[in-house]
Formats: sequence, structure tokens, C-alpha cells
Amino acid sequence: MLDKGDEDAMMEIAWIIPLFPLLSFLLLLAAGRVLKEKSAYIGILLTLCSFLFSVLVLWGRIRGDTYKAEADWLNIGEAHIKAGFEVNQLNALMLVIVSLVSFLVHLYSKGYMQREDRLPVFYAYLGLFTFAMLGLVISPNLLQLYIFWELVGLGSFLLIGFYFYKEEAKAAAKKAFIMTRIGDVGLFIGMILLFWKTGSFDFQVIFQEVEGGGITQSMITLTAILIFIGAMGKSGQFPLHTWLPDAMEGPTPVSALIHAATMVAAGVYLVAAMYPLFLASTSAMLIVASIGGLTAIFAASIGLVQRDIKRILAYSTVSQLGYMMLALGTGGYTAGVFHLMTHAFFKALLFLAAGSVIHAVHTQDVEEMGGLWKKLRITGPVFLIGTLAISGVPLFSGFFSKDEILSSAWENGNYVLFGLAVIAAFFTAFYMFRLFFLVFSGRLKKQGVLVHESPRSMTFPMIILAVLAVISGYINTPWFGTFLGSWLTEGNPYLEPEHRSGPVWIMGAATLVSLAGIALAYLIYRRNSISREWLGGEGSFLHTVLYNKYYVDEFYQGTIVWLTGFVSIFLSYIDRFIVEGLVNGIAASIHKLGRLLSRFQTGQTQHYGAIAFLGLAVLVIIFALTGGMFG
Amino acid sequence: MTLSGEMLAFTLLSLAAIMGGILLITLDRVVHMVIALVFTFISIAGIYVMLSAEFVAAVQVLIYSGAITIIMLFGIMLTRHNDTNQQTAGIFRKLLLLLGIAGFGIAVYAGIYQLDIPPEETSLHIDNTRKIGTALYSRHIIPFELTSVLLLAALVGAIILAKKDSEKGEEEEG
Amino acid sequence: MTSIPLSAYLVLALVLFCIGLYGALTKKNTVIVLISIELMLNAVNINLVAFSRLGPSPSITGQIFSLFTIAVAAAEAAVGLAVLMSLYNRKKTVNIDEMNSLKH
Amino acid sequence: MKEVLLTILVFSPLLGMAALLLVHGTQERRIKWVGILGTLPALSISLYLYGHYLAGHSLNVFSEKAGWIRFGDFQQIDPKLFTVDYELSVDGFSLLMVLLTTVLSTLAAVASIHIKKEWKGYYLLFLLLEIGMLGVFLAQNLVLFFIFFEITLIPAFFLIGKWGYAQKERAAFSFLIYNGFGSAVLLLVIITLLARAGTTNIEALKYLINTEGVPLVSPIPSSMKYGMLIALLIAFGVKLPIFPLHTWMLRVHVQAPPSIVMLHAGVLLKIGAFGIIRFGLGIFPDQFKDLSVLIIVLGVINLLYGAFLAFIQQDFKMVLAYSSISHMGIVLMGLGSLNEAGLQGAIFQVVSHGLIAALLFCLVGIFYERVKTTSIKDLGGLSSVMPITAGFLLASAMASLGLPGMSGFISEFMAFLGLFKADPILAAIGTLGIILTAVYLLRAAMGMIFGKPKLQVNSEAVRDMETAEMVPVFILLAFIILIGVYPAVLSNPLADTIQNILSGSGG
Repeated sequence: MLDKGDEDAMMEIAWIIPLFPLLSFLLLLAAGRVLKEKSAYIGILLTLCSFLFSVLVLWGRIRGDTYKAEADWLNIGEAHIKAGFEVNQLNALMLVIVSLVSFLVHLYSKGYMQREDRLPVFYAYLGLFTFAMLGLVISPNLLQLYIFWELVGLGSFLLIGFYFYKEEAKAAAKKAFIMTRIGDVGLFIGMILLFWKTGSFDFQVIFQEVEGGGITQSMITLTAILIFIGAMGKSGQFPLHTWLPDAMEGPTPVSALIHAATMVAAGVYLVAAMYPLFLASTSAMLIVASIGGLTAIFAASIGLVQRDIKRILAYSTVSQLGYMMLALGTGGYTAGVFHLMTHAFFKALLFLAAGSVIHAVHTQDVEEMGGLWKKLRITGPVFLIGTLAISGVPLFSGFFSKDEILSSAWENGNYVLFGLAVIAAFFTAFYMFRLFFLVFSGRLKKQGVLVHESPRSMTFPMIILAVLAVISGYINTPWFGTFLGSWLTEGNPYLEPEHRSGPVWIMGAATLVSLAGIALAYLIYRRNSISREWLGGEGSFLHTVLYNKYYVDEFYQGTIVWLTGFVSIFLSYIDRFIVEGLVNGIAASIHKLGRLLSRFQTGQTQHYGAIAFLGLAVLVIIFALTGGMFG
Repeated sequence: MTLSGEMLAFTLLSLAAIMGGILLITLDRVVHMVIALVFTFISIAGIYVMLSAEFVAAVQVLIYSGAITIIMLFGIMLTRHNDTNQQTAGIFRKLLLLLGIAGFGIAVYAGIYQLDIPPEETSLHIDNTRKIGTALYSRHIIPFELTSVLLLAALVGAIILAKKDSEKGEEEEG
Repeated sequence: MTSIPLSAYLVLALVLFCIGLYGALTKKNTVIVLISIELMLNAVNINLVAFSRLGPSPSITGQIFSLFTIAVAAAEAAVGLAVLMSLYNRKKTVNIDEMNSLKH
Repeated sequence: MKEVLLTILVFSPLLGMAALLLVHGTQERRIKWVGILGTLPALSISLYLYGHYLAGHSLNVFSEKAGWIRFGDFQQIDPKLFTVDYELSVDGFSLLMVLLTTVLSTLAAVASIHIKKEWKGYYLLFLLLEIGMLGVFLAQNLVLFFIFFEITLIPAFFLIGKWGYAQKERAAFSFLIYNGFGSAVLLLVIITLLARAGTTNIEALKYLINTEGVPLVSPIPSSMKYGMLIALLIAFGVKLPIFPLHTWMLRVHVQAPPSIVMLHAGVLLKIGAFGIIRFGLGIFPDQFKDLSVLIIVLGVINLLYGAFLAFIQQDFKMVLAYSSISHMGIVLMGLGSLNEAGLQGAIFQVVSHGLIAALLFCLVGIFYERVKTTSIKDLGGLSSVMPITAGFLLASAMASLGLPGMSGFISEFMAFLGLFKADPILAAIGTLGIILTAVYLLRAAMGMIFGKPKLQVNSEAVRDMETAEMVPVFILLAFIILIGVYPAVLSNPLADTIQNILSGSGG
């Protein structure tokens, strides 16, 4: 048994965790050209260090108490803005999730990116991203969180645009940066408003002020919504979701790390970290829940018809994030965080497995795949595990977390949202198994390609994640005890320990719904006993709308982008013709005046003299008449 | 204001000076004009004497009445002018100028009229030249030396200006 | 002690100055223009000397100044005439109206 | 030594100029070395000053003063009346500006290795320009300030007009005419103040103008104070530049040689901000307070106007020019908010934009040297041919769009922090600028860096950055990140200055 001092010592060194990946970033940036493929080992090793320390810190936090350390960073007059780190339950958990997934992705990339010339750059970017993400989760105040929040966005931007020569990657990276930045501005404003209302960026101070009634109710709602806008941008919530599917242009490990497990979950994390603020405003909660529910069903419905394997997973991610928001919005703090964790594992798994598939067949179109089950003896089963977990099949982790969310929505009493969640669960099961059957069952469609299983550095992370995707659910079950829930809320004055057992029928219903989805997918795509066109095939209105993602992109293109361009061109005409024209007009008239006056330049000295003298005379006369300046 | 001897002297001298000036602008022949101006210069020297500035008066006679007048006469002669001066300036400009000068004069006169400086006792007339010499070689030594540089420059400049062109003129002629 | 007021000298100087000015601006013969300028300088000298004797704080400086003026005027007359000579050699005229080659 | 250190600092480039005169005009390498070395004395003295400050000593020991010009004789009334002394002094704010100047001068001198002709004249003017810039920040009275201010104009005019690109003459004349106009307006204010208050010393003016019942030579009515403040805003607004006085600056940015634009965007434009803070806000704090909303509105207009226009430019240099306008809007917004955060943000923005603009133009110089174009359309795929340059370019674009961890974010954050306190509505409108900044910078930077290499870029002759070129780039980026990570390097020296300014405005 460790004594108190040791536990603190464990947490005191939490600041070092983000520094390993930063070191990796700097090292690879400086020496990447020399190290070449060896740089992968540096990245892997340093992230492993991070992971080990994270486990230590988590252990320390389970044993000990919340630890916080900070120092002055910036003084603005009387206000001292601090920087530091904090280890509480949520942070410690996130540290482990992030560093673990990051480590596995580093490892996986060794195999996946083998032939890439710019491997050091890739690992450097991964390091930067991991640094930012780890920094984000240990931030004790909003400003620091915002800083890392943006850096995470930078990492994501760089990695999406890793294949810089591809026009799609370029557009996707730009879109990702700008869309998330729109959300960030919301967070930025919310943060500043909170600062002026509470006098601090510190989470605890803000919560105390909120609790103590130091802020008006409308201001709480406003700031909560603004902060939620930030979360929407990062977590790809409707209507700021369009960047996330496009972000799949990046290398697949990146999609697994950033656009499934960690960064996109940062929005959920933010809402969870600011939870007391949201709790103080029912309307903000309702908005969070509604946006979450809407996004869940909206993205799931798009996922039904997509053909690109990564895009299907991306829409699934958006939908699952909506789920988490729904959970948080309906008061299910534990449910949201729990699903965040399980989702991180199984979605990372799915992406890595998808990467393995792509690695094997060199296409992303699911219609061109098929019959890979026999070829990919490891990828296939782990993919199946992931699919089962996300579909909410009992005994897999997704089942427990989804159940939590459904009960929380039910208990909240908002039955519309509950209905949405159930339908989304059905959709999820359906499109995930559609994907599974299309890829792995049937005949091998692509001929002439040597399909082979991926190297061990790729399969190993998948196996680990598969194990986690199964077992991680058991830390918070209605059967064996809600360890996670009680630990997360323990000692937190703003959160009540949850005893969410919910009606038992919810669990049964959820199981039924997902099994129904699976069954339907089986019948359509495996058995072909139901025609694929029974609800409208390709070319039908419904299919077209869904396939084109409800035309949201086109809508933005036609309104906001167009408007910006229009304003710009309009202003450029103002600039060119009015501002510049005015100046040119003045210049031209002066020129004309000069022409006119040059007629007086007769070359006659006496004329000049006479004119100069007459001027003098007039001045002197005026002086004499007015009495002069000092008169 | 009583009619003292000093007053009389001042009146005569200033009348002579102004007469000389008026003759300058009314006479036709250029040489006559210069001669008229000599009167003015000499009268001004007299005025200086009245202002207890004997040395300046002496210099005035030497430089203006002597040197400058002679130079001007040389100038006139060397330019071989048909020495009547035909004035061709436009009547309009002349009128305008007269008007301007009159206005200027009146304005300045108004200023002079308002001026009231009580005369103070001075000892300038005692050892005037010595005082000038002392001042010139002590307090004003630098401007004094600079003046000599200026004069030298003017000397050289005048020679070069006159010489070069005459040579060129010869070449052109030749 | 003098009985002539300062303003009498100043008025005399003013009159001479105005005459010189008129001459300088209307006469066509360059030599006369130069002479008129000398007259103006003389008028200024009268002022200097008058102020040195009858001004607010009488001192020798005014006389010194007038000496400098005379020296500079002499230099000016010499250079002016030299310029005039060289111009005359080129243009064969001393008429100021015809000296306008610096016109734009 | 300490009593004349500032004078030595200001005039130390003369040493380099003298050395340059001894070098023959054809010895290119030697001239460049001498030119670069000529900027070092000033750099080391300013670093010494900063070290002196860090060690906790007062900067007042460096103040110096000598009698200089005396208008009329008023000994019996007040010996200081109508006198203009030669007085230099340094405080936290001017220390930062001097550091910015010396650092950028040295780096720009290094970046000037791309200059193709008449190196001697170039470096002579360059060093003269540095004298002017240093003097501007250290002068303690308006007349001295004005003289140094004018000293900057003349070398800049020639540097732009002689070593620039195709339309350099036009750019140089625009520069001179606009700035001359600004100077004229400034001179009017200075003369009025001298005539009415009898002094141009900044501290004395602060006291004389803002204290009730102090006898002035002739009283200054309140309307005249407003007039003078607006005149100052116009005079410095030309420099900053404030919309609609900005068109000259576009031409200069595009036509001047990049190394001069480094100094121009980095330091010369900042004189405008410096002047508004020192003189506008310093001497007329109450009037400034009344006009603060106007200033914020101008700031928001600058921010959005510049951003929108930068969005559609085809030339990268034009994008940067409009982005300068946009970023200067943030300075105005911070100033207008009239609280610690805003003011600090404005000053941070001055320094930070100085560094970032210099960095960007340094990079422009480097890749223009190789690909001979700055048109975004013609470029593309720089990453494949010049990965290091492209990486730095992306980093500086990120710095410019206010990425946290870099100096731009700190200033933007503080300016908005101040503005949200002063005027939340305008601030909310202003945040639109944050998004737009990201949009236009990414559009421009990614258009050049990403994508397939275009024809012009693909030639064999294109090499990546050389070590000598990397030095300034690297140093600038290091400064930008340093400020972004540890802003106290700037905020500590500024604390007193800001207190001083704000106590003047009574809030």
C-alpha cells in the first residue's frame, strides 16, 4: 500500500506526459532527414513513455485525491492568468485513453506508412497532435484548454493535409481547420465572457461563481451555448459536421487517432469538463441534448448509403458523438464519459481494421470489396468485434455504454430524444453490418490483386484494441457495479453519484433493436433475400438525398461561401474605385492645378519678384490691419 | 520738434537721398541714373554721421560711392549699351506694383508710427572706430573671417565667370 | 543727444526701400536693376544703424552688421556683374526680359 | 557612459555607414558583411538595455538631456518656455520597440543578401533608416520625434524607389506623398502645442494639458484638443494604416524589396501605433476616451475590410498587405477598449505583427528569389520542391492567423479580452475577423504550399532554403514562439507603461 506522498508524487509528474510527444515532434522535425525510417521508433518509444506515465497517474488518482499545480503565466493589470495542470478523475481517465490510443496508432503506422518517404514528418505531426491532446486534457483552466484546443486542430489539419499534393486532401484540411475555427470562436467568446463575469478562467472558480449565483441565468445559458458551439465544431455536431467525413482524406491511422478516438471526443470532453455550468442552465442542456440527438440520427441516416469505407465510419463517428452529447444533455454525465471511452476503443479499432483492409485491397469503395474474411484472418475477426461493440450487442462494451445513454434519455423524460436514440441505434447496427457483410462476406470481387494480411506491427494494436473493445464495458455495468460512475462523481460537489439502473426493459429493447438492425443487414447483404432496392434504390429521391449528405455542403457553398466572396468582391470595388479613386482624383486635380499654375512661370525674374513682393505686401497689410499675431 | 541745426541737416540729407532715388527711376540715360545714385549714397553717409557711425559713413563713401558705382559704370560701358534705357514694362504691372508698394509703405509706416522707443544715452560716438575694431576682432571674429572667405569666393567666381565665357566667345568667333 | 526721432530715420529708409523696390521690379536694364537692389540694401543699412543708435538697447552690433552688409553687397555686385558680362557675351543683350532661358 | 548610451545606441549605425564608405562599391561580399555588422552595435546595446531591465534596475538612468533649441528669450518667466531640448529616454514600451527595431534591422540586413545592385548605397540608406527608427522610439519631445520621423521617410523612399520591383517608382511616390501628408498634419499639431503650451516635452505636455488651472501660454479650448487628437489619428493613421488611408501601403508591400518590407511592415508601420499610444492616448487621454467608440469601430472596419479583401487577392504579397491592414485593426480595437487587457493586447499586437510580418516577407523574398513569382495561381506544391521553406511558410501563416502558442494569439486574445469588457457587441462582430483571417490565410498559404507542383515551380533550378537564409527565419520564428509560450517577456516591461497611460485617462 502506498502512502499519500507517493500518490501525489505520481501525479506531480503528470506535466511530463505531454512533453514526451513534444520532444518526439521537435526531435523528428530537426533530425527527421537523418533518421529516416528509424524515426518511427522514436515516436513509438516516446509515446509509450507517455502511456506508462499516464497509467501511473491514473493509478495515483484512483488511490489519492485531485492534484493541481499552477503558476502565473500572464499578468494583465491586476488579473493573473495561470498555467498549470490538474489531475482529476476525468483528466486521468482521458490521459490513459489518449496516450494508449496514440501509442497503438504510432505502432500501427509503422506498418501502414512503411513505404512513405515522409515518414519522419508523419511521426512528427503525430507527436505534435498527441502533445496537444494530452495538454488539453490536463488543462486546469479554460484558456489553457483553448490553447491546446487550437493546437489539436493544427495537428489534425496537418495530418489531414499530409498528402499535400492531393487536391482533396488540401480542401479537406482547409475545411477542417475553418469549420472547427468557427466553433472555436464560440468557445473564445464564451471563455472571455466567463472571465469578465467570474474574474478567472479556472474551472473551479467558474463553477463556484455559477453555484454561488454570481452570474445571471441568461449569462450562464449564453456562455454555455457559446462553449457548446466550440464543442460542436470539434466534435462534428450538426451543422458544423461536414468537415469530419472529408477529413478521411488523411492517412487511416490518423483517422483512427484523431477523427475517431481523441480529438473529436474533445468536444464531449469539454462539455463534460464544464458540466456544472451546463447543469445550471436547463435550456443549455436541452440544446446540447437536441443537437446531439439530431446529429446522431442525421449522421446515421447518411451512413446508410455511403460507399467509401472510411466515410461510413466517419458518419458513424459523427453519429456516436451525437449520442454522447445526447447523454450529457440529458444529465447522463457518466453515460457520456463512459461512451466516450468505449467508443474510443472500438472506433479506433474499426478504423485501424479498415486501414488494414485498405492496405490489403488498395481501394476504399465497399462495393469493390468482398470475401475478405478468409484472406484476412486477423483483421476480419477484430473488425467483427468492433462492429458488434458499436452495434450494442450484449456483452460487448458498446452495449453497456449505449444502455446507459438510453436510460439517461428515458429518465430525463424527453421521449422524442429517446425515440431518436433508439432509431439511431437501429441505423447504427444496420449500416455497420452492411459494411461488414459487404467487405468480408461473399466472393472476392477484386481480381488480380494479391490480398495479404498486414504485418504484425499493424495487427498487434488491433488485437489490443479488440480486447479493450470487449472488456472495457465491464467497469460500469448494472450487473457488476457502476465502478466508473461512482468513481467519476466521487468528491465532486457539482455531480451527484448516479444510480442509473433504468427500467430493465430498456436494455432488452436496445438489444432487440440492434439485433433487428443486424438481421436486416444480414438479410439484404448476405442472404440477398430482401432486395436492396426495397426502400428505394440508387437514383431514387431518398437515396440521392442521403448519398449527397442532405446537400449541406452545397448549401454552405451556395450561401456562406458565396456571400463571403460577394462581400469581398464588392469591397474590392470600393477599394479600387472609391478609396483609390478618391485619392487618384485628388492627385489628378493637383496635377491639373499645377499645369494651370505653371503658366505663371514666365521665366521673367521681375514677374516672379513682383508676385512675391505683392504677396508680401498683402501679408503685411493684413498684419497691419489685424494688429498682428502678438498684438 | 524745433528747427535745430541737426534737424536741418537731417532734412537736407534725406531730401537729397530721396531726390537721388527718384532721379534714378525717372532719368532716361543709364549713366545719369548712376550719377544720381551717387548723391543718394553720399547723403546716406551723412545720415550715418548723424547717427554717430563715422566709420560706417566712411565705408559707405568708399565702397558705395566709390567702388560699386565705378563697377556699375564699367558694367554699363563694357556692355556697350545704347545708354538710353527704354522702359517696356507693362503699364498694368507698373500700376499694380505702385499700388502694392504704396500699400506696403503705408502698412510699414503704420508700424513705424506706432513704434515708440525712448532714446537712451549712448557712448557710441566716442571712439567709434576703435569700438568697431574691438567688436569685429573679438565677438564677431568668426563672421568677419567668413566674410573674407566670401569675398575671396566672390573674387574667384567673378573672374572665372567673366573669363571662361569670354574665351568661349572667342572660340566661337574664331 | 539727438533730437531726431527714430521714426524719421525709419521713414527715410522706408521711402528709399520702396524706390529701390520699384526700380528693381520695373527697370529693363539689368545694371539698373542691380543698382536698385543696392539702394534697397542701403535702406536696410540705415535701419540697422538707426536701431544701433536709437533702438531699445543701443549697441555697436548694428553698425557691425551694416559693415557686413556692405561687404556682402560688394561681393554681390561683383558677381552680379560678372554674370551679366558672361550673359552679355552670349546673348548680346542686357535686357532682363530676354533672359528667360530657365523657363520650363 | 550610461548618460550617453542612448545617443550611442541611436547613432551607432553611423559607424557602419562610415565603414561602408571605405569599401569599394564593387566588393559585394564585403559590403554585405559590413552592412550586417553595422547593425550589430545597436542590437547589442539594446540587448544590454533589456538585460539591465531584467536585472531589475531602473531604466531612468539612461535618460539624457541637453539644451538644444531656444525660441526667444523667456528666462525671466520660465527658463523652459519655448525651448526644445535634445532629450532621449527609454521606458518599457520604447525598450520593446527598440528591441524590435534592432532585431529586425539585423535580420533584414541578413535577408538583404538578395539585393542585386548598388549594395553600397543600399546599405548606407538602410543604416540611415535604422537611425531614424531608433530615434523615433527614444525621443522624448515632439520636435525630436518629428525629426527622426522624417529621417525614416527619406531612406525608405529611396530604398523602395530604387531597389523595388516593376512599379517601384510609383510605390515610392505614393509612400512619400501619403506619409508627407501625415507628417504635415503631425507638424501642425506639434507647432500648435509648442505655441500654446510652450513645450513639446511629452511628460510636460501630459501634465500641462490634463491638469486644470495650469497657466498655458495661451489656453487650449476643448474643441481644439479634439481637433488635435483627430489630427494625430490622421497623421499616424496614414502610417498604421487606418482605412481609408491605406492604399499607399499596398503598393509599398508589393513593390518594395522584401527585406525593406520586413522593416516597413515590421517597424515603420508600428510607428503609427506607437504614436497613437504615446501621443494620442498619452497627451489627450480624456478626449481619447470620448472617441474610443469611434476608434473601436475603425478597428473593426480595418479588421473586416482587410480580411475580406485579402480573401480575393491573387498575389500573395497583396494578401499579406491586406492582412497587415486587418491586423492593425486589432491594435485599434485594443486601444479603443481602454483597459489593461486591451492596451496590452494592442501593444503585443504591434510587436507580434512586426515579427510575423517580417517573417512572412523574409520568406516571400526567399521563394521569390527562386520561382520569380508571388502569384498564388502560378504557385502550388511548394512543399514538394522546397519542403523547408514551405514548412516555415505554413508556420508563419499559422502564427499570423493567431494560432495559440505563437505571439499572434496572445495579442489577439488580450485585445478581444479588453474589447469584450468595453463593448461586447462590437467585439462579437470583430470575432468574425478571427474566422476570416483563418480563411484567407489558409486559402493563400495552402494555394502555394499544397497541391500539385505547377510548371514554374517544377524546374530543376529550384533549391530549398540555404543556411544563411534560414538564420533570420529561424530567429524570428523562435521569437514568435517565445512570446506565444511565455508572454511575460513582453508583459512585464509593459506593466508600468500601461499603468502610466491608463492612470492618465482616469480608468
